[in-house]
Amino acid sequence: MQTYSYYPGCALERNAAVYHDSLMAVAESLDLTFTEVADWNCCGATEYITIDLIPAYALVGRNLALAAEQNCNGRSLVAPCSACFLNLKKADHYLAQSPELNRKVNQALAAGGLHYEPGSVHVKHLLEIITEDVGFEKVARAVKRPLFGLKIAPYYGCLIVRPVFDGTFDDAEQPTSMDTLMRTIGAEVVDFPAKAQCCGGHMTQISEAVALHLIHQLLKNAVDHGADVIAAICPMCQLNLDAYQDAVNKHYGTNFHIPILYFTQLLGLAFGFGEATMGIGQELVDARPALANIQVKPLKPVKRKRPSKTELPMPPKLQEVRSCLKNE
Amino acid sequence: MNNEQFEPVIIGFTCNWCSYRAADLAGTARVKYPPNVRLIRLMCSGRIDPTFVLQAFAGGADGVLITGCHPGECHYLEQNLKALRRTMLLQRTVAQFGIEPERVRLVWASAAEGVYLANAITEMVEEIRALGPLNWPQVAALNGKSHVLTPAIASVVVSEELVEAAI
Amino acid sequence: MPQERIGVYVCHCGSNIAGTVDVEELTAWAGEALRHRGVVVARDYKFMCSSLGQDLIAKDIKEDALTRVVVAACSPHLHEATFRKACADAGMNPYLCELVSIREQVSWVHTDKAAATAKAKAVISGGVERVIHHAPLEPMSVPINPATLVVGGGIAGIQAAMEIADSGFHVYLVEREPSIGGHMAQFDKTFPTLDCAACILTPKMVSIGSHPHITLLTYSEVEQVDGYVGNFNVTVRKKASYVNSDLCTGCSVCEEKCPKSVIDPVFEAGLGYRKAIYRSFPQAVPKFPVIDADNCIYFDTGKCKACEIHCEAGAIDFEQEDQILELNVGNIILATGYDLFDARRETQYGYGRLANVFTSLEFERLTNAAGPTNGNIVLRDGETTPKSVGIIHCVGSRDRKFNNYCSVICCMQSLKFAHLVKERTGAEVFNFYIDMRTAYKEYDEFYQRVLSEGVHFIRGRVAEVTDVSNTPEEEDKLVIQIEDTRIGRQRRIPVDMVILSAALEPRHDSDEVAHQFGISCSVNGWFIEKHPKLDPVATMTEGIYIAGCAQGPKDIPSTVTQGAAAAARVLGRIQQKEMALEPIRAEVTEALCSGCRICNNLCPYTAIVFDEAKEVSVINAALCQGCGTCVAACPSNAISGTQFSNEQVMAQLHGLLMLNIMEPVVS
Amino acid sequence: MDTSVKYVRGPTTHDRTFLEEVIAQTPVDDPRLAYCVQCGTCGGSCPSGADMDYSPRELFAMIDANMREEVLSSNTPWYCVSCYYCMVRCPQDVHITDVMYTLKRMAVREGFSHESNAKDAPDFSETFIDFVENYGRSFELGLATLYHLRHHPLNAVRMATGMGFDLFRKGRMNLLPTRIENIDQLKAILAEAKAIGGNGDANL
Repeated sequence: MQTYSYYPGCALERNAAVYHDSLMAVAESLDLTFTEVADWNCCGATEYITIDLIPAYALVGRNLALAAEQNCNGRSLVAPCSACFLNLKKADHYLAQSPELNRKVNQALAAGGLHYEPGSVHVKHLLEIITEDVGFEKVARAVKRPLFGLKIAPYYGCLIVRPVFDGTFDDAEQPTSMDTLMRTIGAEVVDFPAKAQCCGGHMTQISEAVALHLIHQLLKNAVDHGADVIAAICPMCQLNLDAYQDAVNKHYGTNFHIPILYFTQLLGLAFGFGEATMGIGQELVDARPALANIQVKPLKPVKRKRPSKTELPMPPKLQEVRSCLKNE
Repeated sequence: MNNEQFEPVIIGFTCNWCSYRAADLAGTARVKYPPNVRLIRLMCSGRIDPTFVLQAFAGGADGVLITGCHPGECHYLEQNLKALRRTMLLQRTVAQFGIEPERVRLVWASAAEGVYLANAITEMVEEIRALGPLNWPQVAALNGKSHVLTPAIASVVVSEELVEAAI
Repeated sequence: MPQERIGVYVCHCGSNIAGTVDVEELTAWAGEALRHRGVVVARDYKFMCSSLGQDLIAKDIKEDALTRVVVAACSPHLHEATFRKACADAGMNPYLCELVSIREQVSWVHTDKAAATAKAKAVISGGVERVIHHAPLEPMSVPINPATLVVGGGIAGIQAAMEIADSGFHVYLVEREPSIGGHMAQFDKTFPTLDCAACILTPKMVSIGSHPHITLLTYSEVEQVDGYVGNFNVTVRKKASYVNSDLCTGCSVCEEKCPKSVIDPVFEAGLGYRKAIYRSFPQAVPKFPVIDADNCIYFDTGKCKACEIHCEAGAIDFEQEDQILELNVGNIILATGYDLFDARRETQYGYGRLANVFTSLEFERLTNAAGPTNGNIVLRDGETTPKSVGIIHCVGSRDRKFNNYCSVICCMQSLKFAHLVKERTGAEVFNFYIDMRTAYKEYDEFYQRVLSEGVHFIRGRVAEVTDVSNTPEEEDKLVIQIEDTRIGRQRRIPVDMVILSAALEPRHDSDEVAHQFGISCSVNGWFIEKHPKLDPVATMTEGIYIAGCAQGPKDIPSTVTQGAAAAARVLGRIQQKEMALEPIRAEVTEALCSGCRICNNLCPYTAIVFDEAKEVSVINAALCQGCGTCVAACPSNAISGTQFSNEQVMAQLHGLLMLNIMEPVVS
Repeated sequence: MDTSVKYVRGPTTHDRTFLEEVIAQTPVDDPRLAYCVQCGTCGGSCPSGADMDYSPRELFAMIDANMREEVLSSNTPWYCVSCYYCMVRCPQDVHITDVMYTLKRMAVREGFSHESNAKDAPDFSETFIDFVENYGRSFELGLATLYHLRHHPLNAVRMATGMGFDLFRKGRMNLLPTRIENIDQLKAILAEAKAIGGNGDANL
């Protein structure tokens, strides 16, 4: 049993409530305990920092201070929303790097009777906890109903893999941890080169044209590669791809109809929870037709066509090299 | 004494192959650092006799900087690791004399790390400045009126513990 | 101790020292405040290292009967030898001269004149105290073994070995791979003249293979290096090739018959195949193949032996074992070359994920007539000729995340690629560059030529190479996304093929190699030369020289130049027949030695042995390198280190702390 | 080990340049803006690069050229989506996203933010933080309604009838914002933070 402090973030209260419900169910199946940080506040998203610097860091600082104070020292703090995750992690990192910023932020916190020592809370994203702390083996053991035949495009977005502070847990351009996770629960993972591209963030509100362009690119890339469903790890990504799919279709004359589910919903289904429990149906693009593709038996692996005589060999993938190095 | 104006004297021991060349490089590259450090060139950090360090303190130095090649890069295979052990024990020993162990500092600097060495010197000068001047009453007591620690007295002070460190 | 007569000489070094240190005050002070310590003369001069400056010292030694000299000038690493020689010429033992640095350690690193002058006083004071304890010494002389070891059989090593062997001295050339030739043998054309690499390289390789003064040790690696300049002892492991070179005729039938084909990650840069028994390439020198035991079916299953069955000469020997060779050489040249940056690390360029992204080395093999496609420039399918090609400069170079330096050759190499693609396929070619660096003879002219051939040059660093398509034109293409910095606009350029001009990196094991040979690597991992401008092929370790890309990225002309330069330095040493070594050694005073043996195990060179009869430790002067660890460790003060004795260090410390000054100096 | 030289302002006789000001107001000691070599990796990587009036690279050159008004009236910072592609790819490790935030703050403070064609963006941020400051949590329905009523009344109608209605129907939108318990503590912290130097100058 591993225990984490839990920072849900505003979106998980309502818009992404299914993310919260499904991750809690999945956590239980994986022997994880998430204790919510009491009276947490908004992380400021990408908005507060554009108006005021010290208050923006103080806003995040209050959350870190509360997490540290509520007897969680040494425990990692898990954030399921990528924007919250980055804000918490970045504030901790920058406070540690800049004594001046740290002094000012702590002076502000002191006005509320709080103090935060940079480095005392280790911030992690939910995906990181499941793939690294729990591990694929344990996930595999929890699977009761593998998602055979379901073609998933794992969508990482930006803030979980970028920016890179003393190394992130996955590649900043072509991450693979969720790919492996989805394969672990029996699903088929489609090639999805756009997997870490931006969903447009708040641009839906500021310049819809820019946002629709980015959302279109993502939907098209997933559909081009034959995905049934896109797995998301961030409420903002889910909302943009789900709620603006209609607008994209109108704007580009396309007919996308691809559901966007949280990866925890897919994990939950594989762990044997019912569709209702996993909040299937809350998404605007209904996932049920796609989920009907789930097979009882694994699909027969597609035989890779024999390389032609003339074909030149490909370099080995970097991961393979890395694992070789580990074995040495 | 007003600490703002206190200018510490720091004796730095350098190895001929790495850190002395790093100091040369800092010069060639015109990197600036405070003039409070005075360097002594040895062939290897492994040459550092604990007595040198104690003598430096006895003679009025406020800090001693020991520098050598990075572990694994010693010109003489691994003598710098002996400097490491000696430094750690020296820090313990001086602490017993009531001297802040921060006054003995070990820095690895390769021949390419002029900037790094200069930064380390600057950092140490600031740290020693913050500590203030060295006050070592024990030596005064041992030596009577002289403020110079003779090697003979030093070796008594140094005790068996440092022999162990030297090995 | 009779009072010494000491001369102190303060150098202005033009304004280098005098600009920050009050040299007049310093000199006057040394003459006054240190008079009681024996200073009888103190002078300052514009350039002490000039012949006039040296004459000044010589004159004083003769006329004032000086017994010690302290020069306050630059680093001893620069001019210690100069001033020692000046003293020796004037009849003084050169080791009675001490050079203290008030340039690198004072004037260049400090700004406040008063503080700098005060520190310079302390530094001189330390030097004066120290020099009192100097002893007259004689340099140790060692004979120079005329044989030389060259490590690395690329063009740098080939050039160096050739120059030395042609002068009539013996060379051992050690190469890790089964053939010499190095990276140059993999290339097709060489810039800017576009002459064929094989045409100019293979004759040299053949000469190496047949040279009477060269022992060629391929498929071999240096395991251990002992000794010192003039007298190195080198242990080399010659890996088992399982082919008896006395019998093998190099007919290559074994290669044809071998049923096991594997990707060749070295010579073919992963783009082609070789057999389990192989020569790196047909013109390999030596001509004998080797069996790669890791991939050989016989070594795996105990069956096959196709090579043995078909070898008419009976040269296959599965029982062969590694051979350990002991070489005695006087000098060593390291020409170990470079590794290519692993382009998979720049994930956004898709190498390893996108089939038609190639590295520069892969492309060299692609264009090489003897390569996997017989020189046809085609896509990864081995058939399709690209209609458009993008060439990306600075991949892994000039990037703080990877290598913070310019790899020197990539711009010219990329221009060469552009020309070859254009010439052979007529494809549309785009070059993407941050800055165009074509600084060398005939290089910019080549750029002009490629410009005239209609190649597109887009200034900017490529953001990404992607297969995410937005438009029908981008379908099934590689899209190069970039800000064209000439117009400040983002562009997406669809192409069929992308070539990454990957950085040159230090060999992955350069740190271990440097350590093995007692030299150092720079922050970036290249071997450090003795002086970046004036001594680029020597190292801080006497007798060890470096050449080619092991010292830093460079093109073929510079590599050859360095190979020849290193050879010239070695030949100079050999001609001297013997050389003087610094007499920096440790000695045991037997009367003081308690026989505790603490020092015995401390010596990294096992130079200290215990004399059972006398019950004292004894130091072998020939093995001692003078690190001084034993001196510091001896609990009875029985070991003294020449030039770094306890007395000398203590005296310098005393001087540095100004404890020798009667009245405190207020600066 | 990083042995590179930190950006240290050399001896100068001139007043603080715009470049130095931007550097000083960006958190962490050295955002490395002075190291930009104009390679364009940022402009090439930017997902909204096509819609910016200047590429980030051009903006950095303009900062160095002291073109204060042009820089602060540019829409470029407001079109930054915080995807951090530029920052992980920049070969000089310039903290580009952070610099964009700094430019936004300066533009707001100096009244330039309504010059650009992204003039609504600051209002979106301000509407957002109004809720955060008063409730401690963000409030999607209120944010969207208020913001769109102010700027795009037509969108507000579309929100209410189309996608917004769908989200509401699915129970994915709150009618009322949640307020944290200790809102007074948060208010005190933010008030103090603003008093300290809400206008930036992390390094001053």
